[in-house]
Amino acid sequence: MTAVNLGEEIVFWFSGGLAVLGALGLILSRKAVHSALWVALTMINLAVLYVANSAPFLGMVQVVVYTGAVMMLFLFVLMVVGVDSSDSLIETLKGQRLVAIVLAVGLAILLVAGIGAGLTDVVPVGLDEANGVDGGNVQGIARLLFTDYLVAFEVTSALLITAALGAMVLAHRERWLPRASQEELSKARFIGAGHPGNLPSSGTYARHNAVDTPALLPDGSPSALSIPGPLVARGDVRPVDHHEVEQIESLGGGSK
Amino acid sequence: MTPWLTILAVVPLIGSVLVVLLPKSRPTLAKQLALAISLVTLALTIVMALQFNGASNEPFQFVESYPWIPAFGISYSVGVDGIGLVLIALATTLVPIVVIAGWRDVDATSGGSVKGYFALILAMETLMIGVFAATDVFMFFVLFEVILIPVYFMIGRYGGPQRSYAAVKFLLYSLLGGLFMLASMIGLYVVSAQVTGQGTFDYLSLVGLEMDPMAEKLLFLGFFFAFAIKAPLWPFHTWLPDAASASKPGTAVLLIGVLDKVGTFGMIRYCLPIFPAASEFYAPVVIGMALVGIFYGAYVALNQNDMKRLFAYSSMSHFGFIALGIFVFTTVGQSGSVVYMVAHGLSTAALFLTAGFLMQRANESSLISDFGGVNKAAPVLAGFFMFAALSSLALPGLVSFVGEFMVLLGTFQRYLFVGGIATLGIVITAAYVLRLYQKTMTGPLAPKLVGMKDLGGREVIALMPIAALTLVLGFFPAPILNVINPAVDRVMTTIGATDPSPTITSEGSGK
Amino acid sequence: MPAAGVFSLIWLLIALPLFGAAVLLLGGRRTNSWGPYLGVLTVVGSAVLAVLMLVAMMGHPAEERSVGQTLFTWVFADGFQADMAFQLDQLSMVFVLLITIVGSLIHIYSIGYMSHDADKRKFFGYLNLFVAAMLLLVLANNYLLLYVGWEGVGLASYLLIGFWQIKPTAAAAAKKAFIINRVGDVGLSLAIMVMFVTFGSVSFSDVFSQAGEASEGTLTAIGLLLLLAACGKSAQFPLQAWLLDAMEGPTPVSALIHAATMVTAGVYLIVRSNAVFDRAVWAAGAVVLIGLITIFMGAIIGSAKDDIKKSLAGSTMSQIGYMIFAAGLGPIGYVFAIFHLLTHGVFKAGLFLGAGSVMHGMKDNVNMRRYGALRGLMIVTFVTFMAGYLAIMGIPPFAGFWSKDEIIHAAFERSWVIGAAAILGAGITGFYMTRMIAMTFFGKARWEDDVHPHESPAVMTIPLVILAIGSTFLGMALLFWGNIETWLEPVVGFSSNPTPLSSTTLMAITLVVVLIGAFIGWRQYGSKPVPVDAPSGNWLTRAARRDLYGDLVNEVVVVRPSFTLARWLTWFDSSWIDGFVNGSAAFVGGASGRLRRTQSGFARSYALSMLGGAVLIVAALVLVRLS
Amino acid sequence: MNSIAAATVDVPFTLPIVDYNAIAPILILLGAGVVSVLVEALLPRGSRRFIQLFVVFGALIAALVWLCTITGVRVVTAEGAIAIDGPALLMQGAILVLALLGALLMAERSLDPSGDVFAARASSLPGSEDEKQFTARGYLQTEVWPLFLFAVSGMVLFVSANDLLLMFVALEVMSLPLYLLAGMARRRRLLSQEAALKYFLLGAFSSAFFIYGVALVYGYAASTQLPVIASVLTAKPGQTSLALIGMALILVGLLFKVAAVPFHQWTPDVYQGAPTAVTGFMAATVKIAAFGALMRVLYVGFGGMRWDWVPMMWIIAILTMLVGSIIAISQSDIKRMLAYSSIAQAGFILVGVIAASPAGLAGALFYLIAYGFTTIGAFAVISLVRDESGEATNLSKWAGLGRRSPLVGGVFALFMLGLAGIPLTSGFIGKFSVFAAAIASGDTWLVIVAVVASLIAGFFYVRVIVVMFFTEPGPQTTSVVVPSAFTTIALAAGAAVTLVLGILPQPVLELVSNAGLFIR
Amino acid sequence: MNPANYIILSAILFSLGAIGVLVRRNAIIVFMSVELMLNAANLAFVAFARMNGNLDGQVAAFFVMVVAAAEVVVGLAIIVTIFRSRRSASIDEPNLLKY
Repeated sequence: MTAVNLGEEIVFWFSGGLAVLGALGLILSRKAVHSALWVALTMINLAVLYVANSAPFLGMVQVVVYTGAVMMLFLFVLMVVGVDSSDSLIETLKGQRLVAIVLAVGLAILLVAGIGAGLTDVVPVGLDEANGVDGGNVQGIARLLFTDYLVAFEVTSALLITAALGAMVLAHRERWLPRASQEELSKARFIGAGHPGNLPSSGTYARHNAVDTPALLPDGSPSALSIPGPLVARGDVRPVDHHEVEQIESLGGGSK
Repeated sequence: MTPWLTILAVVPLIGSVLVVLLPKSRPTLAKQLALAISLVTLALTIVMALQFNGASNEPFQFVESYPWIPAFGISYSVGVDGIGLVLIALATTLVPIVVIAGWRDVDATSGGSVKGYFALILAMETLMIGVFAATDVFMFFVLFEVILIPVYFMIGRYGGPQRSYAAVKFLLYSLLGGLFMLASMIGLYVVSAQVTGQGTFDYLSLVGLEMDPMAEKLLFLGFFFAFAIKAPLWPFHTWLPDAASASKPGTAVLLIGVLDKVGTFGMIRYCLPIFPAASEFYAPVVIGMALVGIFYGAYVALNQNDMKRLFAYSSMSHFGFIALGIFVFTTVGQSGSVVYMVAHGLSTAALFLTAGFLMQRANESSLISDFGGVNKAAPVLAGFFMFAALSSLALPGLVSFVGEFMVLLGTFQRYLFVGGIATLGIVITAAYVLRLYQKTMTGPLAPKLVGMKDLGGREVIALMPIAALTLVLGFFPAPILNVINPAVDRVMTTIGATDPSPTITSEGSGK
Repeated sequence: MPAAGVFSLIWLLIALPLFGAAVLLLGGRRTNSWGPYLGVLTVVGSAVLAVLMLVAMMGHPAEERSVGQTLFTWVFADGFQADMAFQLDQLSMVFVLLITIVGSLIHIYSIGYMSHDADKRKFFGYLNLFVAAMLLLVLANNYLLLYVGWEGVGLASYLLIGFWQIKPTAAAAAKKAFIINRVGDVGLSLAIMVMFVTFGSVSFSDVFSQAGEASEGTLTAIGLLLLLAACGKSAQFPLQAWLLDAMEGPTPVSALIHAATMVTAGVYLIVRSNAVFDRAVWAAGAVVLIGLITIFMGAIIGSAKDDIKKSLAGSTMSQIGYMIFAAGLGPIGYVFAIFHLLTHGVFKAGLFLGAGSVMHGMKDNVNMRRYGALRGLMIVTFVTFMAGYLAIMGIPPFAGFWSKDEIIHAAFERSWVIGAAAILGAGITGFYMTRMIAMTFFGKARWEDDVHPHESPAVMTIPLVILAIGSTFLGMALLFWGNIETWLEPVVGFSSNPTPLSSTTLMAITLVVVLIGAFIGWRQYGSKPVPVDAPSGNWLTRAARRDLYGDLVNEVVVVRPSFTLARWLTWFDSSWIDGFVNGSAAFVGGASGRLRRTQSGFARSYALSMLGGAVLIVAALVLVRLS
Repeated sequence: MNSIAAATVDVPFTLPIVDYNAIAPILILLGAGVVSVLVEALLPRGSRRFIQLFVVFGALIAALVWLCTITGVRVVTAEGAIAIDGPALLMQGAILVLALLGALLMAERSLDPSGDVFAARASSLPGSEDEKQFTARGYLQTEVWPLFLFAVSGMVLFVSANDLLLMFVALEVMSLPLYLLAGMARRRRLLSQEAALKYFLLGAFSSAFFIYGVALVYGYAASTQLPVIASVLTAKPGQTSLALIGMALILVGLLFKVAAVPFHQWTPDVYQGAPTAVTGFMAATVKIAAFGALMRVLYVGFGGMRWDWVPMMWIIAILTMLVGSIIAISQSDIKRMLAYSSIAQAGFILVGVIAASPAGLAGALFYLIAYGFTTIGAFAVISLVRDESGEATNLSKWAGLGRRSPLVGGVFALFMLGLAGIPLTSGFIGKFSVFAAAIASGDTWLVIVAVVASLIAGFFYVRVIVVMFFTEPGPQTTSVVVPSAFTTIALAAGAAVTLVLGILPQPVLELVSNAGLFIR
Repeated sequence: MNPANYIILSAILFSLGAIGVLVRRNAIIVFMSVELMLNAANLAFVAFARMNGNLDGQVAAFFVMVVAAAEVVVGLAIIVTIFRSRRSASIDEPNLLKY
């Protein structure tokens, strides 16, 4: 499979188009989960393109590792951090979006121009020969992995260990007490001076749901419970705009 | 052969370390030790100077050389010619005087560490000796730069209210010059590598190096810039008034009296012999700067209400004379410049120390308007003040006159009008110096000063040697001239300059 | 001739008073009691030595009377050399005598005059310093060493004018004297430099022996520069302004320095440099002109001042004007310039000391309008003062007659115009001196209530008497017994030209003019009561009272512009030069403040700049390559 | 170099040739990392710290010792993936020694009353009860040690990677643990976590550029091995636009690591937020590793395109020097200031890199070594100055420090002077070496810009001295804590090297010049 | 069809990934965009491998995948940590370190 035939061309335009579509979806989706799904689309289509490029092994790996494992991990974490946390698409940094797009388009143009200049009239050598040497694509890759790329291959193990270790260190919540039973927990909640229910989230009068904005109690005063300890300790709490509270109150009919 | 110069430099260094190691609770011991060390150094200097052979044909004496960083052709090389010798002698003479004069400048209550101050003085002495003795350009540069650090601490830590600003300004200004010199010095090294195949920093190998005229001019500028800042020449002088007014008198003496001489020393030692053609090319510019500086400094001094700033501007004016003498390329002018360096060191010391004693008696105020009528209350102090003032205005019979007149003569010899104009400077000098004396020492006693004491024994002991040297060398400058003249002749030969001969020559003239 | 015998002690002439000065100034309070006597002794010692040398010198034939002594090489470099060396010749000799003898008398006088001053030790120290410097000035064998003495006397003058520096006026006067003298010194410096570049040497012998080979332009330049120097030191126009203020100093100082010796250094300089002036006609002409102008300026000022010392100071200016004038006349005048210098030194010292004696009795009041009728109370002073009075007016046979007459004679030898001017000057002298005598010793007493005039003690009057004797006989002694003309001729040369009028006629005319002046003075001040408060007077009087606006001119032309320039430069220094330095620091600081804002804390904006950087790098590489 | 020969299916598998002797230091570190992980997994909590320290120091020292035995080795091994040459050995040695010092700092536990520099449990919520409890119980996050070892092995591999792909892997091995370590500070944990996030995201972004660049270069040269790329470049001089763009993108990735403008902005935030010990370690070693890789890529791989990359690097060097120096002036946090300083220093080193001559390489190596020791020492001092809330990094709290603790103040002043390049400190010789190389290569104007930047940089170094020595101490609680032997040794070593390299640099200068060039 | 089209596609995806990094604020999406950029690189590797006729490119892509996987784990761990202490996954919110 040295030259590009019509079938491949169709595959290219179809899968390539979908891949770009997925990339655009990643950028444009309001919800993170949607973005993740769009990326998954891109990756599956890339897998197709790999196969089309004489890389069946990589195509499979792409599906299994990327779409299967990596993207699932992403989704998983997205669930943890809140599925519904939809991202506002209003840009807060001045000019960021415009400049970003201009620069990225510029980069694309430069790359395309450079590639165009560098790859005029290239006849692909094709991988038939290379794949054939060891009796197949997988064998070929395997041979390379254990010869030329032996060190890299071995060293990636360090990478994986690091990853595992990092996940453990940062995400694993160790206990310093034996796990409390549900009974104990409910008792503790009501007997102790703590807050029996959920901690207040940003309330009726909230204009902002950032972590440093206190929830407002019905009387308009801020709730100390609604702010994470470190922020309080650092004095990084956004003050309550009482003027605004009154304004909202008056909108709501002014009844107290 | 005894490694005189190394010994000379190491003794104060060891002293400095010892002083630092003394317990904090024994400030007096630190002072005594510092004094002893500095006196030993002075004694060693005298012993060494007596062995100096003025008639020798060697460019340098007491030469030592050991490889230091062979990778760059850098060696630890020291040696002195007459110019280096007298400047080293100046430094080692002034240090004990400064120690004595500064006996009470620092005490633990004023927030400074006593031993620190004296250790810094001794460290400075080492570096000053080194900088005048170095015959390796790299080594010279290193010392030239490192010496900033003790001065920086002496100003910044022990100075007056504006000390931080002044110290930083001093350091950065000097660093700027130093960095350009560094670039030039590297350039010189590269040139030497291209010319001789083996890069070197050895002074004698660099003298007479053939180089591209354009490169020579550029390299000259780097060196000159550093020296012009250090000296300081107009218009690179504005760090000096700030540094002077923020310094303790002792610091100011060492800074202006000795350290700034490195600038003019550098011009005559490095700029001229290494870059003769460029020196000649830029001489008109330098002479212009010097001339402007002479009058500019004097006029600004005329309008100062702060004694230390006045001295600083006056020094700038004097440095104008020194630079002038160097860049007119006459034997008389260059000899005069060297004499002037020594003289200026002495007169600066006298001025700053006397003013310092005066200020101690007036709550450290250095404002001229705070004084008046001191002569009545403290005649000895006023007498020394007068002497210092006269030394500053180059009264004939004092060594500053010898220097100044030779500079003017040498200038006049080469450039009639420049010499003529520069001579007018002596009037303005007299005007600001005497105005200062009149305002501070004469008239009715200022109310603040009622009950002030005259100079005590220690203070007189500090000032006496300066006065004596100023006077003795004024009438008998031969000890300096004897060693300077051969060195200056060598410089003149190196740069290929000849003195203009008198319009009338006959057997009866000349010597 | 090398120094031998007593001449090997030339250095001692200077060393003695110098030693005295050193002991007195360094010794501190310990010398309070005996110090003044040491001061007197050292000067007297020098005087004795000088007399011995004179005797020795007279024992030599005229051409061998110049003695040199070289101590050591002083300033030297390749091609330049100035020795610490002395030259005692006939010219120096007369100066040495004048300085040491008059100096001794004034020292002695000062013992009395300064007896109540707490700082008299210092006073004597300064006086000794002055004598040493003055001797160095006249004994130096080269211009550079002369310069040392030249500024040395300036320094002593500065110190002594400001001796009572607790008075701000005294301090200011001292400073003024020094600075104006410095202007003159510039002239001397430059003259020395021109000599060096021309002759390659600054010693008298080299310069004079080669003077003939130099171009006239060079010699004129040297001459004019020397004249500038002389103007400064001798208070000649236009550098005259300091002398009147210098009267702030104690009276013996005025007598010694500002009348008898130092102010005549200019005359010495010109006469000493006769080899130059003889060949520089224009320079000599300028000397004559300056002398003439000053004769009249001094005389006019002297006629209007009510301060007895300032009046005498004006007179001094005028008389030195005569000397300068004479020196400018060339070989016909040099000798008489020196002659007048000597007689003037003596009688003017006497007059000043007399004035001091009067002041001593009048509680230091110097206003002549508060004097009057003192002749009966201060008989010695009066008599000695009269001797000086007659001498300065040039009444025969007093000293001034001989010397001034010779100058007028010499002036006529040059031209009758300047001769007539000289005679007119003599007439004004008669006027102001008579005015002084009349106001001080005659008329009615106009003393203030608490003043009780009395004669001064013997230690003061004895010098007065000696000086009065000198005033009376010195002229005749020098002229007839001393043969001043032949004595000085080997050094300065001498010649005489025929005059349009006979010398007797000239003498008579001069006398008549002087007497007319004296008569006018008497009519004005002797025969009429003198008002205690000065009448406003005519414009000339008003101008003269303000020193003919000399200070005003200096103020407007020099001082104020200088200070304006100084202020402007200070402003320039702080706002422009330092402003540039601090401005560049501020600029970098400002740039820092703005640049750090780019570090917004937003990771995305960091990423943006990374992308920007990447695009730029790629673009640069690709575009450079593709273009 | 491609080992795939034209052969049949039956071609026997030939073992790759690996010079284990030459890469033993790398292997020792990797092995130690694995052991370290096992220690975490298997040993009881109480004994871990001691064992971990033993493993870490043992591994570092063993690697160093091994390194000393192979100083003469110049070999390309592992089928062309690894080049052990003079510069690589030198930088490996430097990284190891500095890592040793960094480990000393990280092991310090007598400064903070509650434990070492890392959070008791990085996973606990800042300010939570969990955190308090873990702290009170004296928990230590000993997992930092395997991470540390992996980071070091990544660096050591990075400087000798001769294959862009291996370089990429090594880059990640080096970076990932550092991202994690940056986020584990005991105090000011929010800042620390923020630093980790920024470092990670931007680091990942930059490595994307790097790998894309590798891809393009691969497209051009059909290989990722630097010597092959170089020979292909000479073989087909036209048609290089792919290589050009690829190189540019690779440079983006590497310049990010060396903190060159405009890829520098992570530096201040990360340096400030990360635990000071980690910052010191990172500042010293990553700089060496990144410059090592950068120089290898530029000299070995793209030496033939020198005239393409030199002008670009000129601009980057100038920007880096100026921007770093200028912004540092207005910093009030001392860690942040040192971060900007490290940017400026990167610019100075780039001056040496641009010289592209043996002298330039030697100069840059010297500068890196000098800078590494000085900067790690400086951060060690910062870790000593504390008030009740932890390290007092605000400059205003350092007022009068030099008067109260002259020794610590003096040592810090020495480091500042060293960084400012005052003679008789290592920084001066470093500057001298790179400037000399640059002028010899004709980059005079670059040196003049560098000189101006040095002056600007001088200002803020000097200002620290002003604050420490010339300012009256205010009424505050900042004090200098007396450290244990760990920090003391690191500090002393930093100070000693700063001085010795300033006064007697000859041995090290010989070392760097004898290291010779990168082998191809 | 020119095989260079694959590379052009990869360039476009790379640029889109870059845009994603720059314009999205959710840290996870930003990170996904980085992954997209890595994938673009992989596509380039694979396509180049075919053009050059050796398998090194495919191996490279393989390594990139491994690295990306490890990176994802570490990155997500960091993001989770941040989220836990700030209750936000926006990368604009951690903005204490600046200037």
